[in-house]
Order: sequence, then structure tokens, then C-alpha cells
Amino acid sequence: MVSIIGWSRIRSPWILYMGTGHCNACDIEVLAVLAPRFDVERFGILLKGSPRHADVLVVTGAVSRQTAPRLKRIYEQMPNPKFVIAVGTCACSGGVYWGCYNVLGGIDKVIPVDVYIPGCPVRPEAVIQGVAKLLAKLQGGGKK
Amino acid sequence: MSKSTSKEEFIAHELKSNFGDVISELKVTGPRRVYVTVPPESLRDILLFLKNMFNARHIVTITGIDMMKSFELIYHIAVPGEHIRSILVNVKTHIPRDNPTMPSVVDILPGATLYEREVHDLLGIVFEGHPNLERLILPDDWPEDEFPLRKDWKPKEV
Amino acid sequence: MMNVLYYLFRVLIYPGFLFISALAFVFEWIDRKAHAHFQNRIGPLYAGPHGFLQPLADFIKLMAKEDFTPTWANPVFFNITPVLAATLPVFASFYIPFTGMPVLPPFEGDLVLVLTLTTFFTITAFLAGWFSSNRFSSVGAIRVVLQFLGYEIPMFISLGSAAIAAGSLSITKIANSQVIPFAILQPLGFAIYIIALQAELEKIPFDIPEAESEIVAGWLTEFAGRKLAFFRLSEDLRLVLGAGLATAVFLGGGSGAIFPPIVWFLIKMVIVVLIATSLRTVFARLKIDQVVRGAWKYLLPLALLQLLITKILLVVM
Amino acid sequence: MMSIYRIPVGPQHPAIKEGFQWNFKLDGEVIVDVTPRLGFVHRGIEKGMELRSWVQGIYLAERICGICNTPHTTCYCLAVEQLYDVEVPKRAQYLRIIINELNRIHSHLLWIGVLGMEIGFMTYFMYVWRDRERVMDIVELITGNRVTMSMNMIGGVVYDITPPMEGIIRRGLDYLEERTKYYKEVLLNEPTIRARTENVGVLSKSDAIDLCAVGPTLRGSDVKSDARFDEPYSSYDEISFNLVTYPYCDVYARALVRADETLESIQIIRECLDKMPSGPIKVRLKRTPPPGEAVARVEAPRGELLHYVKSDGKEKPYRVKMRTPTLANIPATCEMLKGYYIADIPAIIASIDPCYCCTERMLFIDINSGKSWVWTDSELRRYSLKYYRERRK
Repeated sequence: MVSIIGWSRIRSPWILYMGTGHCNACDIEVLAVLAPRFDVERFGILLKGSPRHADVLVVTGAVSRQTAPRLKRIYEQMPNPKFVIAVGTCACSGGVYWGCYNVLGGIDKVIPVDVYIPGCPVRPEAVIQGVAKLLAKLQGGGKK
Repeated sequence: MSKSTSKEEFIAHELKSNFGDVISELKVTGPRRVYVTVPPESLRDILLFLKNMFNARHIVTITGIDMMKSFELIYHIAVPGEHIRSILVNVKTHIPRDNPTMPSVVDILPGATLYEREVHDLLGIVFEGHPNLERLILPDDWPEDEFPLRKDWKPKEV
Repeated sequence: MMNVLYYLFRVLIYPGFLFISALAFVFEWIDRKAHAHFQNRIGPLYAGPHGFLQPLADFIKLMAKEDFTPTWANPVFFNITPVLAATLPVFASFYIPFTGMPVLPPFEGDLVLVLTLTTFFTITAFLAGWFSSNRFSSVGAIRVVLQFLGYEIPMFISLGSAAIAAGSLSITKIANSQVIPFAILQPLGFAIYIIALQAELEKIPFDIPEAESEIVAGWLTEFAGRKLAFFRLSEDLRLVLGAGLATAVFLGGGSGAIFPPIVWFLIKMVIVVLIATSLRTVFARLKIDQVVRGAWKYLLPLALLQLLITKILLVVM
Repeated sequence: MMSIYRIPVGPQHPAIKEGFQWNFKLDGEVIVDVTPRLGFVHRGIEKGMELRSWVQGIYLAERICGICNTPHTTCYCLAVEQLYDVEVPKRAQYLRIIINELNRIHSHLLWIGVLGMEIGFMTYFMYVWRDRERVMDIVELITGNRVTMSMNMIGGVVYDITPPMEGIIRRGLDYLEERTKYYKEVLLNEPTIRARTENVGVLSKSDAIDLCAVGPTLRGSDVKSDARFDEPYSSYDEISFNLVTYPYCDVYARALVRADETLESIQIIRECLDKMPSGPIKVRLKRTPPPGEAVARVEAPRGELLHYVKSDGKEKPYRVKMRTPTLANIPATCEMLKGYYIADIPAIIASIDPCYCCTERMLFIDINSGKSWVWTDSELRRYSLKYYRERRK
């Protein structure tokens, strides 16, 4: 029984996108992933609007002070099992905005992160590989 | 590089003749660039003069600089040349550091509302007569008396 | 005793619940694949052969997700509406003659029963949105009702004109009595029904209650896990019901040359689904006031006109 | 009645850098005044610039806005080169024009696709974004990166265009020209798009000038102003191209301006490739510029962009000021909203195509009763529906 549920989780990861103090380059690359050339719907990935519907939270941008509480709230609204992908160097570690006063640095300062995808901006292929790595991690007995 | 065309010279000359006594520094540093330094009180008259005389209605932005001993404000005004926004006249003023207040120019150039609020946010300069000088850029929970763009302000561990 | 077993088999397995749900998943797959190919994309590919099991994967994943009821939401309605939403279309599909004979014995007036069940669904959607106490779902709920007011009456009239032409209110009789499919005899009625079906299923250009970028996911916003699974299943079941009704009433049901009625019926239903998908691909989303005004200004008069033409033709014949 | 107006954080389409929030003052039904509140994506870049050396500043300037990163670096490098009082070699100037125009094509195609997504026309979004990949291939061919081009350097340009590249670029441009003409056709006579964009968010010509609007928003209101003409930087005056304006003053006009500008940009790049002079592509300069100050203006896809740079001879800039085109357009946007009813706000906000993830809150203050309430977009929409239905009775 567990293997069927595992299979279904791997085959239909729905993503919710959120930008926090970002520069829009990673956003358009995440959006480009849905466009015909990269088309992640092949893996069953759909872009969802409501945190209730999503499994994977894709976050870009070094968290600015204003969006930190919102990011936490969106993360808490998502039902388990949920995962977080930090897209772009800013999301991983604050990236090029080191030293800027209004920025907290990486996403992991606010919420636990499962997959880090570096790149400035991240390449669509890297986003797909990040999701694939997440699914592989899921296959190997991901956290409940 | 510095072949200055007649239009800049003409503007500089007009400024000199009308506000000669008040202007402390006036130079044309290249094509489409005029720098003029004036005391804060006569800034509004200069802008009105540029607007009426040269139909200069586009303010590109206001730059605020903390010069350690005083604050410097630069009003970048686009004056019509061959095109309606060709020549950039940079009007500079210096205001004392202890109580930095400045008359607002929103009634002359309505486009300047946001720039004044931004300078107020980041440098703490109060613009009298501004319709609503609320916080524009900094987050809500930012302490009132901290102005990030001042040289003596150090970013604390956030 | 044998009779009860036979009926149980028909209700639960063959033309009944299991068959219809499988059909629902297949149609969702066809819809997503066609939509993707229209948009120069590939669509689901890795879940089963050519992504065939993608809808099933989505369903099982949602069933296995954590499912909670928000504190302010009204627990009674919040938990009942998903189940209601899934069972209404199935019950209505029992009167569609998939295999020449519907699951439950047809009676005069089962067309009216099926239409009331679709209306019940709209009310369920409204209750689901209204009682999940979320700003966005409450507005989504209001829009569901608003849109329902627009397209429901033209839909009834277009089906009514087909019923008058066939001289009976039983879907099976209408299906069997069509020598030339009504879609050709009454093209206007068929077109109006397809547009109304598009609005009933809340697909673009009529998906204002659900996917408007401003209100997140409309009346579905608060539902997660199992409840969401049931709502998505009900969406597909309504597609099966709508396509089945269109085939039975307008395309002459299962009647066809060599193949048994079930095969013809499925072929025609797939055609209707593809029409719905192409509509979804070609148009942009309309504003709610445009939809309601368009329905009252254009759909309704055209439906009445169709009714008039049918009556005149009958009198002449 | 107190409830919060909030468009939720969701799949957003990046049209501007600064997130903003609208505060409305009402007289009964009519909007009297609108005041914006920014800061949701504020990162403190200007202070960050003072912690970085001149060359490091280029990389931070590039990441103010991910889409129009090239105009930011071009403007920053032009300003610093004015400090050095040095002229960039001719070939580097032409290469800068090519890269800026490629970025304009990329940004305009992105916005046209997002306009389709905004009004629910997903197929239009998919097709336009499929063809936009062609521009990113060309950019990747020249600079190695799809989006952030990092082509500019103080004193010149980093990458060069070799003859074999030219052939690929020309074929890409032909394909793009043909597709952009087709999308403009769709824009012109597709009924649902026109229904959602015509005479929505009207900005009159005089208001556009008074409120210092910039870019397509200005040129959509029939004002002939473009930084490439006003201040021909990096030898734009040697290229012959015309200034696109439309007189309708609404969202439809702005969409047409952007479509035509894409076609113009393709022509510009072709002309640059034909007239490309030979020679070096950069000039070696000392690490720190002499003390002084300089201002540079560049035409970013969204409008006129200004960089002010002040150096006191040290190896870190004393002050760097950037004014993004979107900040200039916000007062004009407020003007577009004034005088309309509350019921019209959803249409106008959608037509301005703001960055949804940052448009957070809308505060209403009734100046007569002094009562203030904040509405969610959904409540606003419900109110507008009820309002229109009463009007129709």
C-alpha cells in the first residue's frame, strides 16, 4: 500500500511559487519552466495558487524583513507532507545581497529547506533537476 | 567630448542673469549637463523659473547625500532641448545636519511626491508642505529614528 | 435474490460507479493531453504510459495528504460537501444510456431529474465555498451562483427543445428516437448546450469562480487532502455527465453501424470532450459581468428561437 | 466593518521591482485620492553599493531587476566612465546597443505573454513564451547566460560577436520578427483581449507629462519621449529608428507600443550588425576613478532609468543613486485610478499589470465620515458586482 502512495507522491508534485525580496530573474526562470520548451507538466507538476493545494513550496529571493512573517505563514498553511525548494543563490544564502540591511539572508533562516538550487538566475534545467532530486529523496523513504 | 551646444550655454546664461547673486556655483560639464548650486530658500524660485521659462516639467529624481557636515540634495530636472527631455539641469542645495528641513516642491512638480518621501525615509529630511510624508520604502517595524543612508548608521545584526 | 445481485453489479461495477470513475480519469487525461498539445507542449508523460495514470496519481496523492478543517469553518458543511459533490454527478449518470440501457430503469422525466441534480451540485459548490470561512472562497461561492443564473436557463431550454422534437422526457427514449442526430437538426440547441456545459464545468472562458488570479482558487481555496481529491473527482465526473448528456440528447446515443452501442457512445463522448478542451484553449477568461450579461442578452434569445423553430418544424411535419 | 484588502502571494508575474500597496481616499463612491506604499521587495541596495568596490557594484546593479539587468549595468558603467572622462571604443558602443535591444525584446515579449496570462488566455502566454526562448538562446550565445547578461564592464564590453555568431543571430531575429508580427495581429483583433484592455486605465497626455511618467506608459499617451532620443548614449544617434507612440492613452495602447518597440529593436540590431566597426572592445582603466560626480540616463524596457554616481577618490563609491522607471510610473498610475468608482479598481489594477505578489493592501478612507476600512480584493470585486447590478436595474 505504501509503495502506491509513494508512487503517487512522486508522480504528481504540485508546486506553489513565492518570491521574497527577489530580483525577478529566478521568477521568470521558474515561470519559463512551465512554458512549452521545458514543460514540467510532463512530470505531473502543476503551479497551484493556494497553499492548501500544494506539496512543494518553491521560494526565490533573499528573505526581506517585510516578507519573512508571510513566508512563515504560507509554509504553515501547507498540509503535510510538504517540502521546500530554495531556488537561486539568494534563496540559498542571501547571494549578492550580502551586507544589505533589509535582507535576512537565505530561506533557511525562516523555514526548513529540502533542496537548494544555486544559480543566479537559476537555469530551468536546474529547477527540473532539483525537483527530480527531491522526488528521488522522497523515494528513499522521505520524511512523513 | 565636451563640445557644449548652444542650448546649455543659453540656459546657464539665463540662470546667471536672473539668479546671479544667489548662485554659488554654475558649470556646464558636457553635452546636456548643467550643474548649479543654490541656497535652500531660492530652490523653489529656480524650479519655477525653469518650469515657466523653459517648460521643464519632468523631474527625474531627487538624490540625497550625507556629506558628513551637511546633507546635499540634488534635483535632477529634464529641460526640453531637441527633444522634450534632453538637457539635465542638476540643481544642488546644502542643508544643515542638525534640523534637516526643506520646502516641498510637490506643488511645482507633482511628479516629485515619491522622491521626497523616499529621501525622507532614508535620510530623515523633513519636507514641509508635502501632502503625506508617510513611510514609503522601509518596512513597518523599522524604528522611527534610524535612517539607513546616513554615513554614521551601521547595519545592526537584523 | 439474483435480481438484487445483478442490480448491485450494474450500480457498482459495470455501467455504474467504477466504470464512470474510470471514464472520468480517462477524460481528464484526454483533456490535459489535448490542451497541452494545442499549446505546443507534451503534457503528462511519465505517470504510466504517456501519462495515462496521471489523474489517478493526483487522486491517490491527494487522498494520502494531511486533511484538516480550519477552525472558523463550519465543520458540518465543510465535511459533507465534498462527498455530496462527488456522489451527485454519479447518481445523475445512472440515467445516461451508456450501454443502450441506463443503470437504473429509465422513466418518463428522468431528464428533469438529471438537470435538478446538476442544479443541486451548484448549491453544494456554493455551500462549500460559503462555509469554509475564507474571504476568497466566499467570493468564489457568490460567483458560482452568479454564473449559474446566467447559463442554466438557456441550457434547460436547449435540452427542452430536443425533448419536444423527440416527444419524450426520458433520455433513453430521446436517444433511441433520433434517426438524424439532433445536433444536425438543431445546431443552435447543440451549440448553446456546449457553451452552457463549458460554463457549468467552470472551464475558461467561464472559470471566474475558480481560477481568477485574484481569488487564489475560489471556493476550493480552503480544501486540502481528501476533500480536494473528492472535489477534483467530482469535476471529472461532471465532465462525464455533461458529455454523456450531450451524446444521448444531441448525438443520437449509442445508435451506430457495426460496433455495439457502448463503443459508439464512447467515441461521441470523446468528441464532445475535445470540443470542450478546444474551447478552453482558444479563449481568454471573461469578466463575471460580461458572462452574465452575455448569457441573458445572447444565449437566452437564441435558445428561445431554437424552441420556436422546433415547434414550427413539428407543426409543419 | 474592518477587513483587510489583500491580493495573496501567489503565482506572480514580475512587471515591476518594487512591491506596492494602494491607499484610497473616497468621497462616497468616487476615488478622490490614491497614495502608494512601497517597500515589500526593498533590499537596501544603495547602502549595499557603498560597501562594495566599483567593479563589484556592477554585479549588484545587475540584480536590482532580473529582467532589465542590462540597462542597469549600462547606466552604471556609463556614469562611472563619465567620472573617468573616457570614451568607450566604437565597437563596444555598438555591442552595448545590441545587448540593450536584445534585453528590450526579451522584456517586451515577456510582458505581452504575461498580459495574456493576466486575462486568463494561457495559450497566448504559452506561445509567446515559447518564442521568447529564441531571444534567450541568442543572449546565451553571446554572453553565456540566459537572463542576467553581465555584458558590461567599466570601460567597455566583456564579450564580442564573432562572424559565425552573426549568422545565427540574424536567423533568430528573422524568426522573432515574423512571430512578433503574428502576436501583434492577435492583439489587434482578438475580441476577448480587446474587451479586457480597451479604454481601461486611461491616462491623459497632460497628466502623463505632469506626473513625469516614463516609458511605454508615457508613449501610450501620445508623448514623444524616449531616453534613446532625448540623450543619445553609446552612439544611438548613428542608428536610424523611429519613436513609437499611440494616441489611445489606455492599456491597449501600451500593449501596442511594446509590440511595435520589439519590431523596432529587431531593426536596430540588424543595423548595428551591418555597421559594426572593428577595433578593441574595452579600454583598460585604473582601479579607482578620480573624485567627482556623474549622471547617466538609459532607456530601460519600462522607461527612463537614471544612475547618479559620486566618488571621493577612494576605491568604494561615496554614493550611488538609482531611480527605476517603475517608481516614476507610480504617480501616473495613481492618476489613472482617480475619478473612477470603487467598482472599477479591479479592472484598472489588473490592467496596470502590477507585480501581484507585492500588491498587498488597499486601505479605504471615507473623507466625509472619517471612517476607514480595508477591503480584500474579493470583497472589492463583490462590491463592484453588486454596485453594477444596482446601476443596471
